[in-house]
Amino acid sequence: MAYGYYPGCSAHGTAKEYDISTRKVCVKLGIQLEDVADWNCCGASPAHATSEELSLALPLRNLALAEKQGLNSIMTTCSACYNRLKVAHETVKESPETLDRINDIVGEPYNKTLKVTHFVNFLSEEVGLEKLKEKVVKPLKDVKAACYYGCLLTRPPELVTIDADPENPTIMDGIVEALGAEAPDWSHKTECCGASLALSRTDIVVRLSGEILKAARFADADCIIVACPLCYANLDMRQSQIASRHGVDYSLPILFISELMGIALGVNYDELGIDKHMVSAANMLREKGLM
Amino acid sequence: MVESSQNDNIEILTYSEVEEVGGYIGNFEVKIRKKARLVDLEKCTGCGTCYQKCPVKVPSEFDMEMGMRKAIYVPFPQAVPNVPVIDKEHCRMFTKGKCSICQKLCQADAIDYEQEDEIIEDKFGAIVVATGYDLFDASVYGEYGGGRFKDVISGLQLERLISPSGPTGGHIIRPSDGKEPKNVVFIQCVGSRDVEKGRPYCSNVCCMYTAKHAVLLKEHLPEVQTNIFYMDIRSPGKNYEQFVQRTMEQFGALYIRGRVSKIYQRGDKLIVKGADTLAACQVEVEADMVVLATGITARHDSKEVATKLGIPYDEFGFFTELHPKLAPIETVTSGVFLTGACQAPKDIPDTVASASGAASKVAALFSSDRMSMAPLVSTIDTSVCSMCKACMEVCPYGAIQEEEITLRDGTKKKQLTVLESVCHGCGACVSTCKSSCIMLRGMTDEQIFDELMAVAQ
Amino acid sequence: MEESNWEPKVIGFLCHWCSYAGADLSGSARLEYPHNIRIIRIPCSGRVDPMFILRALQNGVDGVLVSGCHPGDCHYQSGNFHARRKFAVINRLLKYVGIEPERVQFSWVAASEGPKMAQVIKEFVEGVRKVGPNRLFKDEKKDGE
Amino acid sequence: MIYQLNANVRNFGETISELSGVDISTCYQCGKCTAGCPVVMEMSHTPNQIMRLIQLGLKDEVLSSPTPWLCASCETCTTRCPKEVDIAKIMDTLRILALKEGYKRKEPNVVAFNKIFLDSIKNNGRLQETKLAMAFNFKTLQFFKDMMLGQKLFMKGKISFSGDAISGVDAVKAIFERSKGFLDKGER
Amino acid sequence: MENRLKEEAGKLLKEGKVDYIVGYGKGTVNLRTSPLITNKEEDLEGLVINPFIANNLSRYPVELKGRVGIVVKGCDSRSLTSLMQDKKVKREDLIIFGIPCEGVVDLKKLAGQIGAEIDRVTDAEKEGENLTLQVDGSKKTIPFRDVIFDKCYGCEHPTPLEYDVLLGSEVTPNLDIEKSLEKIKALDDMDTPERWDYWKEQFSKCIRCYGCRNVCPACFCERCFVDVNMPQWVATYATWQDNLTFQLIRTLHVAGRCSDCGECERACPVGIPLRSLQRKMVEEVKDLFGHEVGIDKDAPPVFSHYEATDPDEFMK
Amino acid sequence: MSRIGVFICHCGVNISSVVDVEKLAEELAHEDGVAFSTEYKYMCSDPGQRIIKDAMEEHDLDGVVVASCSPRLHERTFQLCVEGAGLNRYKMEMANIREQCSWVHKDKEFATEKARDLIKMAVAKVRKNQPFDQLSIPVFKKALVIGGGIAGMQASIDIANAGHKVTLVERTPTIGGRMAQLDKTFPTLDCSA
Amino acid sequence: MGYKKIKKDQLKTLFNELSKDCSLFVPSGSKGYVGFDPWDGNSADFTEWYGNTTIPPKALFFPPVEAMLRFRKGEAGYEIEELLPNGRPQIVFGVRPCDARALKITDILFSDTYRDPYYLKRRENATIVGLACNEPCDTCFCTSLDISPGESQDVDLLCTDIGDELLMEAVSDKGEDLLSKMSGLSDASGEEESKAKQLGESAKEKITRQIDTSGLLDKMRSSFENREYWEDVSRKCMSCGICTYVCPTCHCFDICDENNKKDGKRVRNWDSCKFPLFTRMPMENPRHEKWRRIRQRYHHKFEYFQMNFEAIACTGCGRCIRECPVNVDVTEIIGGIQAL
Repeated sequence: MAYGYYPGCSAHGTAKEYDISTRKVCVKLGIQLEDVADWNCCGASPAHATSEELSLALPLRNLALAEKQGLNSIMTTCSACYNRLKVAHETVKESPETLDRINDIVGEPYNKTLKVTHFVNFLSEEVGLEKLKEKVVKPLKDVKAACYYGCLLTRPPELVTIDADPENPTIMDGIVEALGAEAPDWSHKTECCGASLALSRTDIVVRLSGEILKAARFADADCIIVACPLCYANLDMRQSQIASRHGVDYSLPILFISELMGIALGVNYDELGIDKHMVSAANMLREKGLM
Repeated sequence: MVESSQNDNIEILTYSEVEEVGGYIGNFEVKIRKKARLVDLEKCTGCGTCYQKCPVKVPSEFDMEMGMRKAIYVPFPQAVPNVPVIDKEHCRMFTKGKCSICQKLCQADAIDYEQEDEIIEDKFGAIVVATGYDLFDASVYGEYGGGRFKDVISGLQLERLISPSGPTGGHIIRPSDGKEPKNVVFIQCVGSRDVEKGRPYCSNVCCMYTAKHAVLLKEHLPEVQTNIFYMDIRSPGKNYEQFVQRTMEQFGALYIRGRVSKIYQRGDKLIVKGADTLAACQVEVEADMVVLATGITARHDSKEVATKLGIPYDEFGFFTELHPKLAPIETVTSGVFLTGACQAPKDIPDTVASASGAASKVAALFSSDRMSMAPLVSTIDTSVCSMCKACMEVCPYGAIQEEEITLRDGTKKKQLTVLESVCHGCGACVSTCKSSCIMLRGMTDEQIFDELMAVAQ
Repeated sequence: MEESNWEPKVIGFLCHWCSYAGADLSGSARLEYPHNIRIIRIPCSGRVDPMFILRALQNGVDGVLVSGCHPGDCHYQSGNFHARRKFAVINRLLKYVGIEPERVQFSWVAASEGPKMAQVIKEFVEGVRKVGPNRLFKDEKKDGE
Repeated sequence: MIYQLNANVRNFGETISELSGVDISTCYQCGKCTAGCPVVMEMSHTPNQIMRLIQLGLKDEVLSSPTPWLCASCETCTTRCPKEVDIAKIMDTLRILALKEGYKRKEPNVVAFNKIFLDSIKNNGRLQETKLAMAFNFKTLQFFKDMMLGQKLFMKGKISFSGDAISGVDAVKAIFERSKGFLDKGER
Repeated sequence: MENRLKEEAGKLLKEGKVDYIVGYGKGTVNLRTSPLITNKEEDLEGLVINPFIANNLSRYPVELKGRVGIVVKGCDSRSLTSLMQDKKVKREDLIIFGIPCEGVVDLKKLAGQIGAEIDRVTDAEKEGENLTLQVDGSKKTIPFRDVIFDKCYGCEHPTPLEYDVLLGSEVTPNLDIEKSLEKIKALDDMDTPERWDYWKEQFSKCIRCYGCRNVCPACFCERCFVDVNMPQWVATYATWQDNLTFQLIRTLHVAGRCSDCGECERACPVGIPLRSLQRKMVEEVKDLFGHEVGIDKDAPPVFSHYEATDPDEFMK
Repeated sequence: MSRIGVFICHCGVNISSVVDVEKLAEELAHEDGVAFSTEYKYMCSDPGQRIIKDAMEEHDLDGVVVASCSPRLHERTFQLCVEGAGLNRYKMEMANIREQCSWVHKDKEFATEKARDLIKMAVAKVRKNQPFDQLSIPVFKKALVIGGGIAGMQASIDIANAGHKVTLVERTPTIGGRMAQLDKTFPTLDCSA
Repeated sequence: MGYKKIKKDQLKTLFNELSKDCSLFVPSGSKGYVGFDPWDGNSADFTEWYGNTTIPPKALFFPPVEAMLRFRKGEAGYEIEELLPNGRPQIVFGVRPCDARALKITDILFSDTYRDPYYLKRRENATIVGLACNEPCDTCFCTSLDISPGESQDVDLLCTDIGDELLMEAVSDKGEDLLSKMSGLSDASGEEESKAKQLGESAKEKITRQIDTSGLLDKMRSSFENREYWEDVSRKCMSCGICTYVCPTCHCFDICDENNKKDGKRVRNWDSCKFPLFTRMPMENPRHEKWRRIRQRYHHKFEYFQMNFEAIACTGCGRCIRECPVNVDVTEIIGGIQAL
């Protein structure tokens, strides 16, 4: 049976490779993805900073569409999209009045039947670490991959968290370890990169992202694994700005979890879109004998 | 401790648990399970050979797992009674089926692996509940490492480090590398005043024990800097406030008003991210050790104890007194009294005071041979009873009994009767009797009906 | 009473050891709840005879609340367990004969649960208000003729 | 600074509580929100100060503070608050209220970004990152911002100038029309 | 069967093993049978067993002093067991003759089928799946299952569970639960006020003859709560309000004791569908506590004990 | 016909600020079976109890209803009060018009109406109250102390010193409890043993 | 005035007319049992199916529950309001001869030294229209008690079903009066008259159940002390009140006051000698044992009533036999006494 897939806006732009590699990996795992037809933007942070109703209505339209399409789950790779979809789903599940109100705004009824998941907990729950291990053809030996979760995958914990301990999530670490890599315990797993201020207050983002890179370097990581286009955008695309502002060039490759998986599962390097990154991972991969 | 062990009127049953409580004030019938110690209390001389030679090491509960004990052990050197106990869970005789080193070495022949639990039945006139408290388990604070950082310890763990009889012999060192800490952070209200963690109440003792820790730490390590994150300093006891002030003035503790949001490890240091709300800024401390002032919570098994004793408890599991102001020691079950932190977080002076209070309640109860009791019990109208005995079956006290009477014409008749002193007046029998032939004095059907009719119309 | 200014009249049978104390606690904490309830103190929820409930309804009371100690916490060890059996059956029977389920409510409220007591009363009175005045046992015609 | 408290001191707090559904009086000023906030050093008022100012009913002070606009919505504060106060939600509420009441923007870029972002969704159904960045730079008169980055992205094939619109644009537009709170009176 | 019963019963009386025999005799009205309670051997000739033995005799041993030999059908035997649980009769005081029962003819249903002819039936017998009747000298057959009591369709234990002598061989249940619960289902499907109006109307008919209570084997109280006057729970006279209250409380009292023998409804002279109340409670008690009436004579009555895991979801 | 006295307490202003006690006292005097009815600032005080006792004598009351706080608080007080005036203690009932009325309701009219009902209920009940003698039961003079921490030890010592037998039950192998784990105790920094 | 007749399909019109100025009761089975119910404007087909009612017509004059008076506590003691029947004329249509006789019997009782205003007021205002029995039930034994299923002097007007028509004969002045008010009647022929007589005769013959009343008074007296007999016949009785409540002559009642301090009412309701609490005294019940209660009922009907009022309080309607759940049969019991 097909799983509903919501790519999100960034998958069509700055995080194209996330989308590409996700689809490849799913093919490898024998998972059929079905895109939610005619999906719209989840509204991200500007929506809830502007109107509560808007921030619920935009994601709810997607959920309603998916439901209409006959899907019973919806999976997304973007943490921000996941956060918005999940919050909207949980909010209307709690309050029938809100559901009625937002349904009126959306114009498509949502019946609360969907299971909303993020790629990461989709992997660990629906696929399972054991199955993942079986599928590994190229174990990522000697790779120290620091898993970065960011805010939106873990907060607010009562609504969205994908892990039992929102302060020290390990779900991605488990996946990374299943691939054969080492996932070090490090301090900035859930620290904020400032995503929502990416364009408006780039200075803040550069500072916060710099601290994350610093912590990862401190943990001796070879790369940082992300599961969100926004985290990626800040950590990868702004690395040169960070270097000039902080005076330290970390040159730390930032990889999407799907890309790392792709490598381990034997997807051709070129098909994963890793070369689209600002900070090249080629050296690191070559060093570890993965390329 | 010693005083209570030497008093002739006191019988101490250690390693024992109350199994069942029956009866009522003045006449409780209690079953006590005396767990198998596997060491004969009478024979043991307390020489200590057994635990010196025992090959199994287990983290010591008494030392808050900061040190080790053996599978046969005395929790601490001054224990009363000073007789070891065998921990079946870890002892090789029980895990592997062989060893018996202690038995072989024991001169007094006190080791008995066959010993079994013993049930003691006894009668008591009053019960004092002094079951104490548990410390809040700080591992639910993921932001403080959730127990992952070795150098983030609880207050009681620090107590063991400071104690001369503790695992380090009173030498204060970091658990991770054994180095002396230079910069120590204390965080208060861990598991107290925290709605999110389900503990909205104040634990009463942490402000003061943290101040004490700061003082003791400074006394042991004159170079140390203590930083205390607090929300409010609660020091309403006698001489308490002066003590806190001395902690700041003479012992150089830095009090920072604000909570800590996150602790993370960087190298061998702990980075503590807190706030100083007075300065309206974030504070970052590079600490060697963090001490969490964990709060007091009800014992994990307090609800079972409460059920055994028939006393209520609050939403946190603390036992509820009869009235918060006017009867703070009594419970709804007459003859059962509360003392200490099983009732609410209490410090030592409060605990001692409440213990003496409970004792005086008991002494007052014992001052005469008989006591009067409310007569509001059930009575049976035997002339209309159909002897289905449903009332007997629902009575939790066995207060309804069958008796045989001789009628005037000499014939015998069986009928039911209520034992007045055994009946508690719950009325379960009354509502069970389909033909309304049982009446509860003071709360008859008619009275309740009249009350109802007084409003219905 | 006029329909327009009708106020529900509900009776609460509250166990002395828990719910009654809980209601006292609501009082000490000044937690407001609807004035419509009249509380009758009983020693234990096990004391409640189904007759009380039916007679109350028959005499025009709009709702009956019965509240005792949480299962396992009965001051008399097992009264509330016995009561619960009875209540379960009463509940089903009343529903079956067509008495609005909102009119009869059973609850567990401990002595420490002042806020819960207030909340239970509030929700209960609201429920009764929603179903309206108790006309169940009202006669269209006067009896006799 | 001196503030004067009058009998209406609680009005503002009650308004905020009502709008956000978060009880403002719950905050007991422990400062844990401030302690964990990633952007607190940019803020003129720390989060706990904002809470305090709301409690004190200092509406102007709060609504003209840049703090809500600097909030990154990372929800660290909400997650760790021992009193379960949803501070992030309050920040949202403050932003909406400030917009509605036309308070002077202390962080105009943030406001502009949000507006352009939402306009993009409103008109296309999805976000077009490139157009967003360009429109934003244009609006905020930072024509050369991230120019180098843009070039690189273009090279990597991540920038496209063609539209990515959906067929249900009208439905999305209708959502915008019907949603409450989407008011911007302009600056006061 | 009849002969064996007469023989065994005669032996019991003769040997003094019982003081009374309680069985069925021929009634004085066409087709009906009537309880035959006797301590005289010569009366035993009158004992009959046929498809018209409607009465539940289990109530009699409660009143009779001494040891009793009693004839019971499946449902009656469960009433009897329930009375043992309630300590109203002792097993050792009883010699139980069990009748494996394929159903009892409801004379009202039969009258509905053949009308006034019922008065002229001279002989009736169950032959296979049919009831064969002799009316005015001619033979008439009616499907047996069309004229038996509603309760019989739902009878899970047609063979008595507790007996000393089984008259005949065990009968396997022939269940048609749906048919048995037809009326209850119809009531369940009504909305709340409709149901109330229904019962209100039914109980306006009640004349408070207490037929339902007095024939009920589960109603064994020395004094019924209606006769209590401090407080006066229920008015002694018949208004529909008090009639309904009376019956509701009676229903609660017999809940967990009622074996769905249907005697209350059969006795009611004004045709109140009492079984729709009682049988409903049989279902509810089973659903709530997994309790089936009259299965285990050593088990405590359902309301004299409890389980910690009893249903709790209806409690707030 | 019973002769019941109704005594309504203001409890300072705890009750009287919400419930119109004067009106109630006036109205309830006309209630069936009520022979006397009055209100007073603090019924539980000495003068308050005096009012009850005097009224009992003057009006030959055979039942007393005190409308004040929760019976969980003062039932015994008033039981002893009426007993002191020669009436069996079980001929007294309380109407809880503070905890369950004035403290939880704001609307004066409704609260007064409710208080009236509560008092009427108590009057209805007390009419059927019967006098009972107290039961007398023996007391077994031995105490059980559960828990061997500081609280349990202190209680045991105090009871033992009063001359009674005590059994102290401790779950762990040693007495001492938490306190034995402490090094020194504030504010005196004594050792804890 | 002679015999009149009416087509059965005209009955509905007739009933509609009659019910304009008075309360008309006819047999009806709409409630699940047969009783005299107010004319509902619809079903006049009772002649086709109706043997006899379950609840006898006594319920119309002596209702199961009747509020006698209401009292209220006023300034000067209790104010009393008597609740007498409203006096509206009643017609009861379709009363069988046995029940008509039963009313005569209860008339004796209620108009003895104490004249019961409630009963009598209703009786005075009522016209009884009888209906002869063509098809008696197998429980009937009226012929043993001097009642004939085909004729009656106890009604005001007697109808006989002669096929498509009802034959009517006025028996009393009231009946005469009523007959004169009826429209749609036509004169009956002599043939029809004799057909009616013939039907009556054949009905009489159909009744086989009987009791022997000859010398019964003495037999009853002598059976009083025969405990064994009464114990034997009472053993299966369940002590319910069905036989007494469906009996057309049983007339025992209980009076109770229902009050709630300020006001209330006095209510009279049916009672039954079968109930253990019947006429219970403060300390003791005169008839605690079942056999004493059974004995009471039959002695009352066949002995005491006869002694006091020279009539047997039984009309052979057979209701008690038909409705008894355990088939206690009065003819069997009386037969047993005769055989003692």
